[in-house]
Amino acid sequence: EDVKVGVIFGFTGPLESITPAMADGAELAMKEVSESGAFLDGSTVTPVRADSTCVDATAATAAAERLVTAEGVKGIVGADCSGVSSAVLQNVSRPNGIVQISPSSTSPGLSQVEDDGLFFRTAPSDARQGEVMADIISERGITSAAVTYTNNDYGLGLANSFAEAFKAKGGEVTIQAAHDDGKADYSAEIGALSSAGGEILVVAGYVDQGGRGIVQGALDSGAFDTFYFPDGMYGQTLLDAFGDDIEGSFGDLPSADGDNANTFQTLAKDAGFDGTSPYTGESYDAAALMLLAMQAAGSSDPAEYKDHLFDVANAPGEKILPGELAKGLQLLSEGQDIDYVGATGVEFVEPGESRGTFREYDIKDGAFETVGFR
Amino acid sequence: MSEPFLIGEAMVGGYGAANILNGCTIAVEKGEIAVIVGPNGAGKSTAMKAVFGMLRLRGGHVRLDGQDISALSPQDRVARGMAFVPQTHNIFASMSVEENLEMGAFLRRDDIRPTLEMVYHLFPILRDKRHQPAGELSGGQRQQVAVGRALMTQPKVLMLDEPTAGVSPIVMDELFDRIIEIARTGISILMVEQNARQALMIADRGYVLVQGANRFTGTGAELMADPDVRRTFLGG
Amino acid sequence: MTRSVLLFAGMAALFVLTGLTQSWSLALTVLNMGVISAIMALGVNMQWGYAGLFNIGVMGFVALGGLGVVLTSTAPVAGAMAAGGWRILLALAVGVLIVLGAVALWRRGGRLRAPAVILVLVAGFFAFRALLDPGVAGVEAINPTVQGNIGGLGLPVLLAWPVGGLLAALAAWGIGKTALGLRSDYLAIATLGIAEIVLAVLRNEEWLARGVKNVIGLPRPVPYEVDLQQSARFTGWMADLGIDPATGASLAVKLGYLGLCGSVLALVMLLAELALHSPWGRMMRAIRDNEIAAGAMGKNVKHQHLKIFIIGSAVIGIAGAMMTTLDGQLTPASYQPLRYTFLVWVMVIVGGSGNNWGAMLGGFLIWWLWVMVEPIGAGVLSAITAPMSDGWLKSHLHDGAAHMRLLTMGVILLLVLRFSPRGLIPER
Amino acid sequence: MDLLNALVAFANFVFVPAMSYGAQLALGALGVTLIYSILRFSNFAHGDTMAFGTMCTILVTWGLQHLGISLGPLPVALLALPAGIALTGVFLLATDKVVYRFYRRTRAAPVVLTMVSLGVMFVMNGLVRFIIGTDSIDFADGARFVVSARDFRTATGLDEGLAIRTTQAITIAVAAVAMVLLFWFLNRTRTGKSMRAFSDNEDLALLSGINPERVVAVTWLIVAALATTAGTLYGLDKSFMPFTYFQLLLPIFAAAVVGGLGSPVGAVAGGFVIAFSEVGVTYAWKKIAGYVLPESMQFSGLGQLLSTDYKFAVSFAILVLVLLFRPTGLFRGKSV
Amino acid sequence: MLTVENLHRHFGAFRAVNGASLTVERGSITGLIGPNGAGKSTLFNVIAGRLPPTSGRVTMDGQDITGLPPHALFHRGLLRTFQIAHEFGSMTVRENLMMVPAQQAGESLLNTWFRRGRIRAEEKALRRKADEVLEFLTISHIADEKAANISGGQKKLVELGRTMMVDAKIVFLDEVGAGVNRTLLNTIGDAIMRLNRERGYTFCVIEHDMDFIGRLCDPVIVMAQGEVLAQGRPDAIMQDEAVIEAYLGTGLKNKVAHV
Ligand SMILES: Nc1ncnc2c1ncn2[C@@H]1O[C@H](COP(=O)(O)OP(=O)(O)OP(=O)(O)O)[C@@H](O)[C@H]1O
Ligand SMILES: Nc1ncnc2c1ncn2[C@@H]1O[C@H](COP(=O)(O)OP(=O)(O)OP(=O)(O)O)[C@@H](O)[C@H]1O
Ligand SMILES: [Mg+2]
Ligand SMILES: [Mg+2]
Repeated sequence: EDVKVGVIFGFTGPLESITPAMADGAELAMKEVSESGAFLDGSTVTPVRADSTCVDATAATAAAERLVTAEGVKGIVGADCSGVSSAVLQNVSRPNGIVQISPSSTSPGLSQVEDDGLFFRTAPSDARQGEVMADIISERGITSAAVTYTNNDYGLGLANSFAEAFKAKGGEVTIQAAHDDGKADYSAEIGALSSAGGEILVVAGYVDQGGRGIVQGALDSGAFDTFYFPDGMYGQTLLDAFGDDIEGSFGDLPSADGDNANTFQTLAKDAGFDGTSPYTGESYDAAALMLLAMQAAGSSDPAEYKDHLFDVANAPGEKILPGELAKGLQLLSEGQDIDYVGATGVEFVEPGESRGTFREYDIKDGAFETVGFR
Repeated sequence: MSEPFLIGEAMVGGYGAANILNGCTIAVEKGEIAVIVGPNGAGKSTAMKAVFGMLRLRGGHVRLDGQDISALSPQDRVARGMAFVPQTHNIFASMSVEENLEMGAFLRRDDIRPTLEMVYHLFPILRDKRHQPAGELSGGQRQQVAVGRALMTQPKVLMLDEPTAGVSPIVMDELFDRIIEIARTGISILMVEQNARQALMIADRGYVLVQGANRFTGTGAELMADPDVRRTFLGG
Repeated sequence: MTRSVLLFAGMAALFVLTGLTQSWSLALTVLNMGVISAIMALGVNMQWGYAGLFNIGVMGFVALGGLGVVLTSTAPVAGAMAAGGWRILLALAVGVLIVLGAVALWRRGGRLRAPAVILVLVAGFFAFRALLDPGVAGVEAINPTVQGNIGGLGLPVLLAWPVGGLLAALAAWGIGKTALGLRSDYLAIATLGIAEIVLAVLRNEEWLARGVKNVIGLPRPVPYEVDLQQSARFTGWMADLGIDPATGASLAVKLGYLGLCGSVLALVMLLAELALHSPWGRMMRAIRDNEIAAGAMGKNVKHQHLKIFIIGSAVIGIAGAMMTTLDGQLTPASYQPLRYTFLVWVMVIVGGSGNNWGAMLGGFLIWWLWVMVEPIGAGVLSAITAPMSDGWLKSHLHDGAAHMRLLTMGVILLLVLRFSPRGLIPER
Repeated sequence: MDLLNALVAFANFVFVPAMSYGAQLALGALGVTLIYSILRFSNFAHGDTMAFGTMCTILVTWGLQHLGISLGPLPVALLALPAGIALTGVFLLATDKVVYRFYRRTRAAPVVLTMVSLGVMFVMNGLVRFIIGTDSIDFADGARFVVSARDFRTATGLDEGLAIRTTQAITIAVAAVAMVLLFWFLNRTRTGKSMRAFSDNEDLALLSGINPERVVAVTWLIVAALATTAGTLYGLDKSFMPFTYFQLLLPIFAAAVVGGLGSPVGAVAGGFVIAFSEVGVTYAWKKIAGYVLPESMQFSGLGQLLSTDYKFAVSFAILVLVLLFRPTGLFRGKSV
Repeated sequence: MLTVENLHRHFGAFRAVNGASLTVERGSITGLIGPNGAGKSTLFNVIAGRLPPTSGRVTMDGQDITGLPPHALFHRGLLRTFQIAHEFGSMTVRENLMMVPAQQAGESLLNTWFRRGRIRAEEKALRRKADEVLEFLTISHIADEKAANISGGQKKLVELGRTMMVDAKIVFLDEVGAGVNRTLLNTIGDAIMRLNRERGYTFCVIEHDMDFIGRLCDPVIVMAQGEVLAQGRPDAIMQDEAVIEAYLGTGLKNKVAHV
């Protein structure tokens, strides 16, 4: 059998510069599974890409509809932006009973949506990350921070939950200024941020998008020199772009304990893409989990395997690290239990989203240096 | 009889499927003035456009100085020494009066100042308004700009489509005077006129065009003398 | 005439082909949105094709239509009015009064009017904010992950369609009153600007419709597929017809939408055609051709412009509400000028501006293309690369496959415009 | 001292950024305005033309950097610029031949040409991404700053720093020169006047012996130069990402329109209007108030009229206001 | 019937109309002549509401109509033609005429949806009327031609034809004659006289054709440099030294005689 899995990301549109790596991440897992030969009696997996455009819900719906009804995919990895994710879920996945795992839709609102148990996400909801950020920052003795966030549900959600948690710990958020991605100029935001002041600048944005413009402007004008970078800002590009200038800044990202992230990055490098680009690990995990669940159910029918996602993602069972999918498949076919850890340390909590383990890092000598896990 | 300097011979053509010109012939000798008259919509302007190459002919030829120029583009005809003032849209509305005149001399490489002076002398009002956008001028003033632009070309053949429409009598007199003078320097003038009686008075040759075909042809005086022509085409 | 019939037949064939080669579900999905696009195109055609008004703020009206759905059909948020809703309404009313006052002051003239107006506006702005901000804070504090807005009226969602049209019409009235004196591209950029302002409000005022946090799970005018699949009666029918119940449910829902949207399209089309082919249409064309002469011939150009601008915008607003209903959610981030303004314009121009049938055909065709260029483009690309030997170029091209979508769109658009520069079904 | 600090803060966060952003917009708007005035349509492909030009320049820059060439404090991309312009020029001329000329011949309405340019935009959009990808690309080298904030602080002993980037300085200078040149070219030179004549009345231009194909070709070449320069300078200052260039289109158009379409001076003025309104109106005055106001008058908030969320909306609102009082833009543009 | 008092219209520093005062008597055919750029068309434009005056007053039947918009003046019975033809290019010549009458039932949207019958009847009458006018102007054969595609002179005729579609009180004709065949112009002149005599139209006519003016108009007003230079009976005006110098010139005929 050849199992088709849909990969629906915004290959054109505002996120077009990070989605190719995400898709590569998801497809890496599929390739690994296909090549293992252990998947569903030697079945193979074929990815089918479709363009969510990130913003156009209607076009995304049509694209997903095509994947499901014309291409006959058994599951969907995606979509990327929360808006299109929920449109695809409501208009395509639910009506057709297809499992959908999003690697990057972090909007807290999605936790409450009706999904008939079909919708999962390997990215933690923003609510939790905000608390982690507040912890990290206040533990370093910082009491005032300016926040800028990308003006979408991810950025806003993160900024809000951080601000709330930070205030609860006695910190002061001097300003919360949104920035739009893909805009030509961020001087206005930088002016406002600098005027408001603060010991650090928290940049809840995307490294290839507005977030980068903001950091650039803040550095150039001398407004800030220490930054906090949550997951969307993590990536090799950040170091490449700013090098020494962001020495001493720090941040966090969802990641498993140990060296799993590094393992994944090596895998990615071998496959020819950048594993540090935002949400690539999550995408890998999303695809891997979907396929492992199929294996556990012994079927690629969504109605059957949707109930196995929790089993494969959570303890008890043998821990499965990135690159060990063959082992996982093998164990499952032997009827054993596994606990998929993957690139980001996925652990599902109700209603089907990653609880989130976060790695705290420093930027030191032009490299990311892990401080600890939370 | 030797062939006229410029001739549009047995021209057939139109804008859409239907023909507007049905085999009319128009010619002018060197240094002569030829005037075309006729009712509205007879095809006078169309004939002028055809001679100037702004309309594809379905039949007939245009010859200049013995050479067939039917295939040339309007631009190339300008280079051959033809100049044309269309009936409508005959100025560059957003450009100043002086720039309009300069554009008339676009292909010339010599000193254009004397010609410019000549035009200003002919139409004094234009000197006063030379830095004003031509689109802001009064109807008659625009007409003067249009004729001035054509004069700037220093053409061998000057084609004018109703140059005096909207022009006040005093300027019209001046204009006709000047046209006679120009013709005397050896330039051929081909014009359409509704102020037909004045125009025919100075014309060496007159054409009455009706429905795209020649109805009457003769010297200006002959046409003026023909009571039929006078009554039906010249307003009595 | 035969040409238009042929073109519409061709269009229908495209959809049937989609159904046969891809899936009927997809064909219907595309068709439904095609119907809505056609209505949008008709709205723009009224403004541009009839009256020559260059409105490129289409996106704003579409979004307002969507807002109408949220405000009409979502369930009321408990306690929102008490927590600050009334205060917000009061602030808005005060805001309107301040603006009206400033306008009145300006009209009265006098040498000091400019500073006076500025003073009133600045002072008014602070008063407005002082009133508004606490209200907003109160409302936004209510269960922010899923609510945090003032909520809707909980009315049937079909009612939201005219409401969406009404909101758009109101906005159009305001815009028309101020900006319709502008000509061509200046009007265009002004409407574009106003659309951006509408969007900015929609994205940033969370109390209104949750801003970028999106409103999802809007009520539907048709049953849910899941419910149909569980209904014994429905599965029975499907069994009789020999259709898989999941597919059947999905088709049934889409046909339901098609019925609703199709009726709206038919009604709009009927009214538009009746109006266009009557002295009213003649008057509009006269105004479009030459405003000055039309004025001198006794037509009140300003008034007619305002009227058609409002009507066209209302039609766009209705379509916007329909689209939001079809999507089942309001996501302000999705309102991008390229998609909701320029694409609709492409529909009108490609179809044939000034001609209702043309605009409608353009709506169907361009939307179909917009969705289908992705597989077409990918297909073209693999056809191109198939004979290539493996290597750098081939893999490079493959990586770019996603961009074939826009590239194909561009090429097809250019081809269509090349062979019918005045539109597929031009104005007669 | 405090007053100086306030001034420097204002310069650093409002004046200098707005000036350079304004100049960036102005350069783009000059291209838009030129096409509008000569070829009489709004060219939606301009943002992508800028992206295309920048891409060409980047490719050449990479080549030069590979060869180890450097320009000292100036970015190498400036050296690659002429080549980029040439490539873009060739591409635009080809586009004109294949696409636009047909519509010119058939006298299509401006709006049809605008839609055609949308088609061209899609194509260029795809091409650029095919060739160079979607990632953000940094190709600036040389000295980043003329004056950096830190140096300024140490040199003056003020609390506030003032940063002026090399690219900002270059952009402002280039925009000014380009405006003057273009104005001079259109209004004083024979070719320039013939271009205006052509745009005014094509038939009559023909009758004056003006070669329309030449006029069009020259227009596209100038547009190529303007777009490539604008795109490259912008890319040097920020970074090159195709999507952003598409997004630049709206503010660029806004600038060209408030200034008055068809007017080079207007394009530049429009660029500054948009830039200053974006940066200025949402500025938080708290810091400056902290320097100049006495303790008792300090305000608790940020001193911000509107949050930065509204910066785009504000700049458009100002644009609409300007148009209400000046219906064809600040410098009386034209309308087709 | 219509009086203009001390009217000014300036363009920047230039005074196109510079304190003109004049009266158009009810039932007259008043001629307005003057050199190019005298301000005649500008005066018309101010009267007809196209341009706001810089200062001054226009009254019609004793009511102040200064600065009223053109469509309002149309409804008061003031019609005008344009010196440079303003046709509705994408409409047929017949439609150009049919659109003119005001208060057409079919111009209300609701009527177009619910009262098709009434519209049809009205249209029929309008069509007949338009065809009559076209017949009169000798351009019936181009009734179905797009107005953009007709000859310059024909456009002028359409321009005139529009004023014949309704019962006007006062009609301002700005050089209807320019570009119109002289034989036809004579017919038009007759028509103007007939409308004037039989239907009581008042006319104010700008024209450079002195034959036409002489035959038709009484009185004749001469403008120069934005002011009224002279006023009187046509024959008197044509003898007036100032007018000859500013406007008429010594005449072509004398000169040609010398050639
Ligand atoms: N928009 C404008 N801006 C500047 N000057 C103008 C404008 N319109 C007209 N003028 C000037 O006003 C003067 C009067 O123009 P007007 O059109 O009224 O003349 P006229 O008497 O109708 O002449 P003609 O007999 O040539 O039609 C002219 O000198 C003209 O240049
Ligand atoms: N652009 C065009 N497209 C189609 N038909 C046209 C076009 N221009 C003119 N015609 C038609 O061609 C015929 C002749 O027009 P033309 O302009 O040659 O007349 P004319 O003799 O110059 O008349 P006038 O004295 O009124 O200027 C007219 O019946 C007119 O309707
Ligand atoms: Mg003619
Ligand atoms: Mg006049």
